[in-house]
This record gives sequence, C-alpha cells and structure tokens, in this order.
Amino acid sequence: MSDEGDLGAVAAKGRTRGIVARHAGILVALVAAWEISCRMGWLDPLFFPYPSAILLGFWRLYITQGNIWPHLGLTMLEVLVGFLAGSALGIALAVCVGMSDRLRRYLKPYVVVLEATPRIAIGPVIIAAFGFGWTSKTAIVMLVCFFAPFVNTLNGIVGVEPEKQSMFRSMGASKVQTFTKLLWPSALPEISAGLRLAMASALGGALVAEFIASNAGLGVLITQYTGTLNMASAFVCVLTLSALGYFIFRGMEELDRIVVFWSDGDRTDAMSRRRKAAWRAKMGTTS
Amino acid sequence: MADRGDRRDMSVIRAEALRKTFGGGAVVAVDDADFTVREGEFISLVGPSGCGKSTLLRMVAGLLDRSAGTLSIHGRDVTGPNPAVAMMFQKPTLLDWRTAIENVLLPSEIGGRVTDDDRRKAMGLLRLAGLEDFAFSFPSQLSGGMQQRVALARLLQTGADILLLDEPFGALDEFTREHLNVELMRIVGEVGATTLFVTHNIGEAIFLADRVFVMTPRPGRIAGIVEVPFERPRRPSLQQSAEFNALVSKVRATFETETTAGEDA
Amino acid sequence: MADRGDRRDMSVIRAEALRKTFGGGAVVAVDDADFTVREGEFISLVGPSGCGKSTLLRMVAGLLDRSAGTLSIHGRDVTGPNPAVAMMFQKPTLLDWRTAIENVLLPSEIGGRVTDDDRRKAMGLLRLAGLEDFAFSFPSQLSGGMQQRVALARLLQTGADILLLDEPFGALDEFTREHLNVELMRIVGEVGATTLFVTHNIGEAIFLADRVFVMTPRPGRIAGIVEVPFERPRRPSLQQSAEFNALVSKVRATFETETTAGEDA
Amino acid sequence: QDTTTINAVMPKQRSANYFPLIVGEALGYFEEEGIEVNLLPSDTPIPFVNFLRNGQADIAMLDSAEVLQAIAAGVDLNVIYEVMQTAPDGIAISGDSSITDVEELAGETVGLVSDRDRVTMQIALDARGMTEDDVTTVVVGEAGPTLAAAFRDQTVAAIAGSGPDWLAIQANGIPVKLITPEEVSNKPGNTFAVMASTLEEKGDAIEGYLRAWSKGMYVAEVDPEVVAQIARTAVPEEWEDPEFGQQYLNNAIRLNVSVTETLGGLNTETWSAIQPGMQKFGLIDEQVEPDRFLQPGPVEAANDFDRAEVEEEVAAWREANM
Amino acid sequence: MGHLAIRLVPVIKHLLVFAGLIALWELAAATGVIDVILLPEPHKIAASIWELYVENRTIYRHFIITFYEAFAGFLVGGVLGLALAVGSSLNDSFRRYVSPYAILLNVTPGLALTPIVIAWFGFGYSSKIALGAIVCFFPVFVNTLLALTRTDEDTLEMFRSMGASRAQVFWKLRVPAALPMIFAGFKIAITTALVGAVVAEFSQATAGIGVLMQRLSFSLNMSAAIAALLSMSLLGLILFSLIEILDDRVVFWRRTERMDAVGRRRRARWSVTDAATPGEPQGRKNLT
Ligand SMILES: Nc1ncnc2c1ncn2[C@@H]1O[C@H](COP(=O)(O)OP(=O)(O)OP(=O)(O)O)[C@@H](O)[C@H]1O
Ligand SMILES: Nc1ncnc2c1ncn2[C@@H]1O[C@H](COP(=O)(O)OP(=O)(O)OP(=O)(O)O)[C@@H](O)[C@H]1O
Ligand SMILES: [Mg+2]
Ligand SMILES: [Mg+2]
Repeated sequence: MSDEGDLGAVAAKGRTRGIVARHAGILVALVAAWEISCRMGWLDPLFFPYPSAILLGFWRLYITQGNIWPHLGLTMLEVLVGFLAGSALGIALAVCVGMSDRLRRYLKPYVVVLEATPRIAIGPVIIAAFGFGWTSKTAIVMLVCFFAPFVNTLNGIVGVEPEKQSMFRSMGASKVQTFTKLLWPSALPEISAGLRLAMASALGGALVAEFIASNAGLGVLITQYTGTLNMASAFVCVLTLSALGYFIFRGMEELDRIVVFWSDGDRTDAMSRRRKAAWRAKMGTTS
Repeated sequence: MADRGDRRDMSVIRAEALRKTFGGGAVVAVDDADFTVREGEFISLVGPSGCGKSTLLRMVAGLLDRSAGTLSIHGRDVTGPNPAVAMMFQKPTLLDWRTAIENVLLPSEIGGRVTDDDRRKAMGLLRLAGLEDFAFSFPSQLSGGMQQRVALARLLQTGADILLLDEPFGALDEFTREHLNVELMRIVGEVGATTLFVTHNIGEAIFLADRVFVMTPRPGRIAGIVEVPFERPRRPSLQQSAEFNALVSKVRATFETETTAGEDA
Repeated sequence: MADRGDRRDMSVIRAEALRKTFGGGAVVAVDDADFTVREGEFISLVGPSGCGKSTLLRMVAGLLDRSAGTLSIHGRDVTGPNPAVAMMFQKPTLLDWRTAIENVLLPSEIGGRVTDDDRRKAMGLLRLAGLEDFAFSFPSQLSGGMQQRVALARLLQTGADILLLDEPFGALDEFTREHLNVELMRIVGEVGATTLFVTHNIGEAIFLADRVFVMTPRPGRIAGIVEVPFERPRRPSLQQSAEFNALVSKVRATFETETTAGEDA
Repeated sequence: QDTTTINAVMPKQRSANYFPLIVGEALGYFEEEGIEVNLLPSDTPIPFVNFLRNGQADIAMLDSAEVLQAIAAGVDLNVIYEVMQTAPDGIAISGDSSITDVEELAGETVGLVSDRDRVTMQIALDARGMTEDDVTTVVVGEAGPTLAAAFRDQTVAAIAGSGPDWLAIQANGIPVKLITPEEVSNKPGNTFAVMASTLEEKGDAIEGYLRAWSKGMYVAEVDPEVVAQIARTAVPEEWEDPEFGQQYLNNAIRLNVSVTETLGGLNTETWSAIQPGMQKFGLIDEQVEPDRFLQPGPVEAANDFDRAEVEEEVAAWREANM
Repeated sequence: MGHLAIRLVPVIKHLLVFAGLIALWELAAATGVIDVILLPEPHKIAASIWELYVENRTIYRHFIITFYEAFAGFLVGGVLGLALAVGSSLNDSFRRYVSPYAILLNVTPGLALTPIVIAWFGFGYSSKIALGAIVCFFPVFVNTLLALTRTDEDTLEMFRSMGASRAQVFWKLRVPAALPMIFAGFKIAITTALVGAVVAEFSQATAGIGVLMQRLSFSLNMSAAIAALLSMSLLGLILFSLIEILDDRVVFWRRTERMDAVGRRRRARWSVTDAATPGEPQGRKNLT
C-alpha cells in the first residue's frame, strides 16, 4: 500500500499565508475561466453548469431549502459506520491471520482473488443478499473499507523485527502481551496508512450503495438531480462529497500524527514532556 | 565458603555435546559444544561471523531448541525461556513509542503489575547508566550509545542473574563502546551476575572476561578457552600493557589457525 | 627531490581559520581549523562522534560551503566539487541495479563517454580489490566487505589524486576491516594519492597514517597532530609492538584531556 | 389499530413520477387503509423479482418483459394492477429530427437507454421488416445529462426506451417525438406484481395499497393544482425550477392516469399480442396464457371507493393548505 | 520424484480446504441457510462457468473488451501520473499547485464523475478508458512522487561529489532508485483502472463484463451473473500478474535468479578488446 500521508505533508508544509492567497488566486482564475467558457458556449452547461449557478445552488441547498442536510447526515453515518465496522473487521482478521502462519497460508489465495475483484461489482449481489435496509449499505462500505486495513495490518504485524519478538519471548511474555505491547504498536503506522486509504474509498462505497438502492443520502440526491437535469444542484452534491473527502483525508493525516506521535520530532518532544509530568505527579505522591 | 555438595553446585550453565543443525541437518551451526560457566563468571565468546555464537546464546536463552546434547541452567534442563536468564541483542530493540524509563520498565510489566519499587529501581538503573536526564526521552531522541545503555538498563531490570549479551555494542563507535564496557563490567560486578558476552573484538573480549571461549567457523565448535588472569577492577589503560597484548596475540593465534585469513563472510 | 619553488608547492590542501556553523551560527561544527596536507600524505582524522569530522571532509570535497576562513586545494580556492577530489562514505552507496563493474564505471560515465580504457582500468581496479570474479555480480549479492571494496575501486576510478574517506569501514567487523585497511594502504601507496581518512578507531588511525589529526568535541577544533614515525610498508603485527601502543596511549591522552569521559553526542 | 408495512420495489425514489403515492400519503389514504409504504427504490439492473421471491418485498413495479421473463423462469407471479398505462416502451427521436418513421433508421445509430430496451427496438424494426443488423446500436445509459445530450445533439438517430425516461428531458424543454410503431405501443405499461402467496397472506393489505394508490391517482383528475402543491412539499428537489417542476408533473400525470374504465385495469389482449415478438427475439422461450398470471380481483377492490368523498377531501385540503 | 511430491503437498492441502469450503456452501444451500435464489449453489455456478466459457463462449468478447478498457485506462492514467509526478519532483511550486487537486480528484468518487466523462468521451470505449485513467492516476502519482523525492541522501551526495549534472542525477540515480516503489503504485493502479472501467460499464456501455453481468442478473440467471463476477476477479488477477511480471523483469535486482541472469548477460556483452573477459567464478564464494 502506498503511504499517501506524506504527500499531504508535502502540501501541508507550504501552508503559509502567501501560498494560500496564491492558491485562492488560481482557484478564482479557474472558476472564472469555467464561467466564461460556459457563457461563450465552449462548455456544455448540461455537463458543466455555470459556476454562478452552482454557487446559487450551494446557497439554496444549504440555506434556503436546507434539504441537503439530512442526506449529508445519512451518507456520513453510512460512511462512518461502514468504515468503522469494515476496518475493524479488516484489522481484527489481519491480527488473527498475522498471529497464525497456517491461517495466513490458507487464507491468502482467497484474499488475493477478492482483492482483484472490483468491489463495486459485488454491490448488487450484496444488496440482493442483505436486502434494502441499512445493513446492505453498511456492508458495501465495509467491503470497500476492508482491504486496505487488512493488508496493511498484516504487513505491519508480519514485518515486526524478529529480534524484538525474540526479546519478548526471552522475557517470557504471553501472546497477549506480545500483541498489545509489541505487535500492535509496531504495526500502528502502517495500520494508520491503511485506514487513510480505506477512508478515501469509503465515500465512493457509500455513494455506490445509494445509487443502487436507497431512499436517502447524497447518492440519492445526485440521481434525483441528474435525473431531472438539474445539474447545478447535482454539482453541489458532488462538490460536497469532494470537500468531505478532502477534509476526511486531512483529518486522518492529523490523526496519524497524533497516534503515531513518535515519527514526528515536535510531537515526540511534547509527549515526552507530558509523560514526565505524569511521572512526577505519580511518584511525587508515593515517595 | 562451606563445602555444600561438590563443585557442580558452582556451575550455573552446563552444556555437553550440545549441537544445533538447521535445514534438516544441512547446516550444522553448533557442533559438539562442551562447557560450563560458573556462578558470577564473565565469559566472552569470540569467533568469525556465522560460526554459531548467536545460535549458542539463543539455545541458552531457551529461544531455540537444541538438536542434540544436554544443556542445563542451575541444574535444570533448558526447555524454554527462563526468568533467571535475560538476553540483550546487537540492536537496542527499544520500543519507539515508549520513553526510556517505560522501556526499562517493560520486563516488570510483562512480569505482572508495575509497583513503585519497580519504578524506583528502573530510575536507579537509568541513573547508573548516566541517563537520568533522559528518562522521558523517546528512543528516536537518543543517540545510538544512549539507546544501548537503555537496553542495558532494561536487561538489568529483569532481575535475572544470568545475562546473555549478543554483540551489544557492535554498532557503536569505539569511544562509546569502551565507556560502556567499563560500565558493564562495573554494573555486572555489582549485581554479581553470570555473563555470556559475544563480541567480534578480541581486545574487548579479553578486557571484560574471566575466560574467553574461541569458536571455529562452520561447524561452530569451541576450539579453545583462554583464561584471563588480570585482577579486577580493571582500568582501560590495561589494554596498553604488554601482558594484555600478549593475550590478544594468543587468542588471535587460536583464531587464525582456524580461519582462512581475511575472507569475509 | 629538486627544490621547485618553496615548500608551499608541496602542500595540496591548505586550511586557515576554517570555520563552519549551522543553524545561523547556533551550532559551531568546525571552529578555527588550521592545517596543511602535503602531497601523497596519509592523514587520519580522529575525534568523538559529532565533533565535525564529516563536516570538515565535506568542506574539502566542496559539498559544503565554509562559513569563514580560507580553504584551497592545489593552491586554488575551493568553491564546489572538484574532479581532483573524490570522496567515499561510511555506507558503500552502491547502485543496486548496476553490477560491480558498472558501479565502478559510474565516475567515468558521469565524466563523459566511457572508453575501453575506462573499462580496462575499472576491471584492473576490481582485480586490485580482489573482486575480479565478482565483476558482474550485483551489490546485493556481495557481502558488506566486498561492497566496500567495490566502493573503493569506484573511488580510485575517479582518477582523483586527493581521496577523502569518511569512516569507510565503520560498519564492518574487525577482521574484514583490518584486511581492508592493509589493502587500502597498499593501493593508496601504489597510486600515490593524498588521503584524508576519518575513523573512530585510534589503532586503525595510527596504523594507516603519516600523521593523525585529533579533533575536540563541539566546537570541533584540531587539538593535536601526532606524527607516526613507522616505516612503510607496515605489517599488521606492528599493532602488537610497544611503540605502537605507546603512540595509541599518546593519541588517547590528547583525546581524554578534551573529552568528558564517555559522553556521546 | 396496527399498521401493516408494504415493501414496494420501484425503480426510483419518491418523485412526481409516482404522484399517486405521495398524494395518497399526504392525504392519508394509505393510513386509512392501515398501511405504511416502505419504498425500496433500486437501480434497474437489480432483479426485482428475486426480492419478491425471498420475501424482502411485497409488491414490485415491473415492466412487461420482466414479468414474462419471471413467469418463464417459473416464478409464481401475479400481475394485479397496471400502473402507468400510457408509459409503454417506445422509440423516441429529437424534436428537430427529420425522421418520421422507424423505416428511416436503416444504417443509422440507435441508442438504447439500457440493454433491456433492445427488445423494444427489435420489435419496432421487425414491424417494418428490418432486423437489428440494419442499424448500429449503442447503449447510452440512464444518466439524465448523457441521455439529454444524446437527444439534443442527435448523436444517435433515435433512442429506444420507456416513457419515464423522457420525462425530465421534455420538461427541460428539449423536444422529444415518438415514432413508435403500433405493434410496440400495444405493449402493456408498467405493472404492479406480487407473488401468488403474498396475495393469499396479505390480500387485504395489498388491496388497500392499490385502493390508496388509485385514490391518489384520481386526485390528479380532480385538481392537478393540489397534486402540484403536494409534490412541491414532498419532493422540493424537483421544484427548484418551478417551471420545470410543473412541466415534469404534467408529463407524469399524463403517463400515470389510467385510460381504462377502471383505474389500473388489466388488458389481456396486449399481454397476448406482445409475446410473439418477445419469443422471436429470444427474451422468452415460450408464450404463456395471460390468464395464468393476470389477477383482476385486486383491481376491482382498488376501484371500490367513493369518488365524491375524494373530491370533498381534496377541496377541504385545498382550503386548508393553499 | 519425491521432490515433486513434497512440492505438491501444500497444493493438495489448499485444494482440500477449497473443496471443504465448497462442500460447506453446498450444505448451507441444501439446508436453506443460504438463499439459493440470490446466491446459487456452487455446482450451478460451475455449470454456468462451463456454459459461458465452453458451450456458447459468449464471455470472451466481453472479457477482451473490459481487459482492453482497463489496460488502456491504466496506460493513460499511469503516464499522466508519472508525468505529473516527475514534474512535481523537479519543481517545488509545481508540486504545491498540483497536489491539492490531485488529492481532490482522488477523494471524489469516480462514479459521480461518470456522466461528465461520458459527455466528453462519448459512448464508446474511450469513456471507460478515461474513467479508468482518472481513478488510477493517483496511486501512480503519489508513489512516483514519494519515490523520486526520497532518494538516499548519502548516494545523492556521492553523485554531487562526482560533479554529476541534474540530468545525470535524475536518470542514473533517482529514476532507477524509484522504480520499485513506482511499480508498487502500478500494482494498485491496475486493479483500480479495472474498477473504473467496470463502473463506467455499469452506467453506460454496450459490451463488457459489467454489461454481461447486469444482463445476466436481470434475466434472473444469478449463477451466470456470479460466474461473470468471478470472471472479473480473473481479469483483475491477470492484469495484476502482468504488472508483477513486468516488475520482476524491470526491477530485477531484488531476486537472485534474475540478478544472476542479468549478470550473465552483461558479462557476455562486456566488450573490451584485449582485457580477457573473466570467466564464471570458480566455486561461488560463500556469501551471507
Ligand atoms: N534460522 C536459521 N535457519 C537456517 N540457518 C541458520 C538459522 N540461524 C542461523 N543459521 C545458520 O547458522 C550458522 C550460525 O549462525 P549464527 O547467527 O549463530 O552465527 P554468529 O556467530 O552469531 O554470526 P554473526 O557474528 O554474524 O552474528 C550460520 O551459518 C547461519 O547461516
Ligand atoms: N546539516 C546540518 N545542519 C545542522 N547541524 C549539522 C548539520 N550537519 C552536521 N551538523 C552538526 O555539526 C556537528 C558536527 O557533525 P559531523 O557530522 O561533522 O560530526 P562527525 O564528527 O562526522 O560525527 P560522527 O563521528 O558521528 O560522524 C554535529 O553537532 C551536528 O549535529
Ligand atoms: Mg550473531
Ligand atoms: Mg561523520
């Protein structure tokens, strides 16, 4: 799995005010070019509605009508639940598989086949199997979110230095202790990268599920709007999705920095100070 | 000392015709090793790369099953890891997400609940290792030498009376290494632990040890045992003495008759 | 030798009041270094970790701008990398996707077209390094020592007459290291290159060098220069001689007055 | 009293397209019957019939091909109501096109809204003595803008699909003309189908559902403005452009309101007439007697309501809400 | 022979486990635990596979079409990703302006983009290729960019000390050093491109495995639909293996056998007129 975090870090590094201004400038220029292209007839408003119309759409959907909120909420709920369940399952299974060589050997071919299958194609089959309720939608998001955490967790656990494992054995650590104190934290950076990948695809999974069968959600809103050729409003939904995805992506990066604090110098310093204070507080009272 | 039982009581580690093969007998890593280590003794183990030093140590630690022979610790057969034995590896193997003191406390945690006594002992060991100021630093904030000292403190925190060290300072520069050797000798002396110490460095081996075991390359046999007569405490300047150099030459000779000169593994 | 010009002609590297700071002057890595290196001379540079040895070397190689002072090579001011100077690093830094011989040919490629002469020279250097049979092996198929020998051949392929070596054998075990030292001495002697050699190992420093520069820890100054009087060619057994040990003690003394015992960077 | 939930599978979510449903819900007709409708909108490629079979759905809106295929596959399906009688499958062309008959499509590209509309095209071509090989076909997909662009730009000469497919396009002011040959227009429209067993177990509830639906449908005849007002609150998404919303609703009403005597009446003849064509193009293996699956009973029950009462209620609602 | 038998043992074990799972599935279907209407029994699926592949052979055309779409999508997206990553690696401000949009494109579900893509690229294969390219662009971009910017500092310094030009550093060091990671990106990208192609097929297509699957499931032929789904997995595996084989060839310096082969070839090509080409090393020295 690729580690997308660093790219964000690269982008984040240059987050000074001047650069933000320049980015905004570029964005405005792009939008203006789009508007002009539409007005000059170079872009087909059926596919690229006027940016001004999209802006109005934002105002309408979010403020005057406010009808996007329940859909947005539902989609986010599906994403969240599916993501949590799918990645939890992926991680849990990877942990089992990672602790047992035999299970790993026997499971591998199936994982490879499932991984090569476009998950979206399984969508209708899942709806067929799980019905129309929230379970099927959650199941689709789960399926989409399952693999990256699974593969990364497995890699993380299997990749723990054998010397460290020997050290734990020589201390007489139990399997549980080895797992909680060594394997899990060692795998955390990779798990976190896997979660980031999963989160990016969770949104797509929810959308597919809603396209296939649903009463509400951003996917439904999009079909409704495109079905009635109200493209400006449809774009509002798509852009909402993009923004959501972007912030989730960034949020996950931030989470990674907090959880895997030891890969970042400043955070390590801060954590070091915190632990010291905690020790002082504890040992000060007892001794 | 009272004559409780015979001399056997004094021997902490006993190996007889100890043998370890890998790959279904294809690779003989340790062949026919016979030795005893007495209580409180410091043994250095030298030999060319791949001769089976680590394998031997791992068998003593109970991390590896032997293929043949007998091996006992305190008179009991070795069947698995033993709380009386603690091992330290070439790499510090510290946990990146724990501060130095938390790393030192790891053996206590694994043994059960961590008491305040454990905490005080850990801090004391860090002080001994000259790292009191760095108790709350994370491994990535420490230099290689400091990390090794943390690992040493962790080793001692186990409370084991048999210490196995597998080239613990191999990755460090000579100055740090020399300093840590002196520290190690002092600490081990204080604790009175029995020690098996693997190294590539003949000078280091002699400087630290009561006896030096010299191993041959594949199949690893113990080709010679050299007694080191120097009094303790030893000072670094000992290494410039003529006697010391004579002993280095002697070990080197045992060695070179076995190894084809200058081939790297 | 004819008295062509004055003695200055003989000095290949000249540094005066050379200084390097990092972080806007916050860290003084090299302070006020004054030295000259004469043609064909072998200089060893020792000092504790972080004292500025690498910084000094990188300034000479033109990889790092100095903060103050003068630095010239063959009488010309150093402003950037110079084809007359070649550097070798602690890690072999070989390219994994090139065979040994192709790695050796890299400097020729970077200099322009590769001629048959270059190829012959490269193969000759590999032969000199005892690696003729491995010319078409890839780095991952070679042991650490072999890789370092390839890097050494590559260093010589540059045709530079000033060689800078930054702890080139630091990562190797003692036996391989000793062997490579002898090789290095022989090859450098044959080529007649001027050499600056950084090491942590005092014995090694003395064994190889005409003069040993001892550096102090932060800010890195050249605290002392020790002349090594031994005739060449030198044999490994030299290291067991009393004179040798006396010299080691002397360097160590220069050192220990400067270093607070055992503090690592 | 306790309410029964009816799970209904339909191709789309609540919309003016199904105004009888939203009107029936707004005016409390379903409630009166003790029914709650759980709409299960799903993408057409999903085989609705399977959900009837495994009990996840009680009633499904199916087109004639689906019904016949399911019957052929041995599913014990009953057709109980014809929902959109004037929404049969057909061949549409751009309003600006010079084509007037299917004959003229020879050598042209014909778009299919989905792969299943191939049969419609085949039957239409067959009616003019042509075969599929006389035209080039391309599936254009159900996505609104692509379909609309295909019409507007005439990237395809004609498009085979069904009535609801052009609703939005027409409402957006893109002219659409139909050149469907007689043979195809005689096809039955969209129907409500249930499993025979469901009809036995939940007969009352199903009848109640159909009755409420019929009353909703009848409201459009009484007062379309009330329907518009109800739709506006139920699906504001379709009314962001009020003009579009009204157009869209008008078209939907035209498609939905029954032309038979009874609302949702079943037509045995069209069910027989359509089958030879389907058999010819391999959609079904053999023809089936329509009596085997047409179940007229519920239609009667569905029409069993007092129209005057509905008219009064509509007037009252108008009074209160407009 | 005995050797072969030993190598066969794990295969047989795997087959046994597989057979056990199938039997379990059959059992679950027979006892009604699994709804056979939605998830048919394995033997029915096997029969459908036989029918699709051997009897009426309808699947091959669709298979090839989807293969073509996915592969072409991968090529286009891969080239785009490579080009933008190279540009970004060479120029910091280029990277700063490109990467937010790259992330944005990545997090926008491809499905939402299909109408636009179809509008631009039409009803033919090109719209499927385009969607494949859009969704597979990102993994290539990220991996290439990271790999090109994370070159080993020491090796970089060695090149500088030899006075290498920027172009030399790029071609002789950065690119080859980045290859393993670039290929890791390719491996993710190629299955992603398949997803893109299938998604586009679902929403609009005349032929392809996605279409076939829809058609089959619509005609209530669930066993054949699942056979089509499995064909998609097969397609994914084939595409993945193609990249893996290429990876093994190009990044040859990870496997001893490949290195030996390449080493021999280079030895054979070594052309220096008078320097005797050294022979094979006599009795390989022991390497650890
Ligand atoms: N798990 C294993 N499987 C197969 N062979 C092994 C294994 N562990 C060690 N060996 C082999 O056993 C021999 C001895 O290895 P060992 O690690 O004990 O050597 P060593 O003396 O510690 O070497 P070094 O100084 O390089 O650490 C080597 O030839 C090695 O290849
Ligand atoms: N790029 C840099 N930025 C800031 N400080 C630096 C940089 N490079 C080196 N230093 C500092 O300069 C000092 C000297 O570093 P240098 O690498 O020259 O030491 P050294 O003697 O080579 O050490 P070692 O033996 O560990 O290689 C150190 O304190 C180091 O932290
Ligand atoms: Mg070892
Ligand atoms: Mg250095």
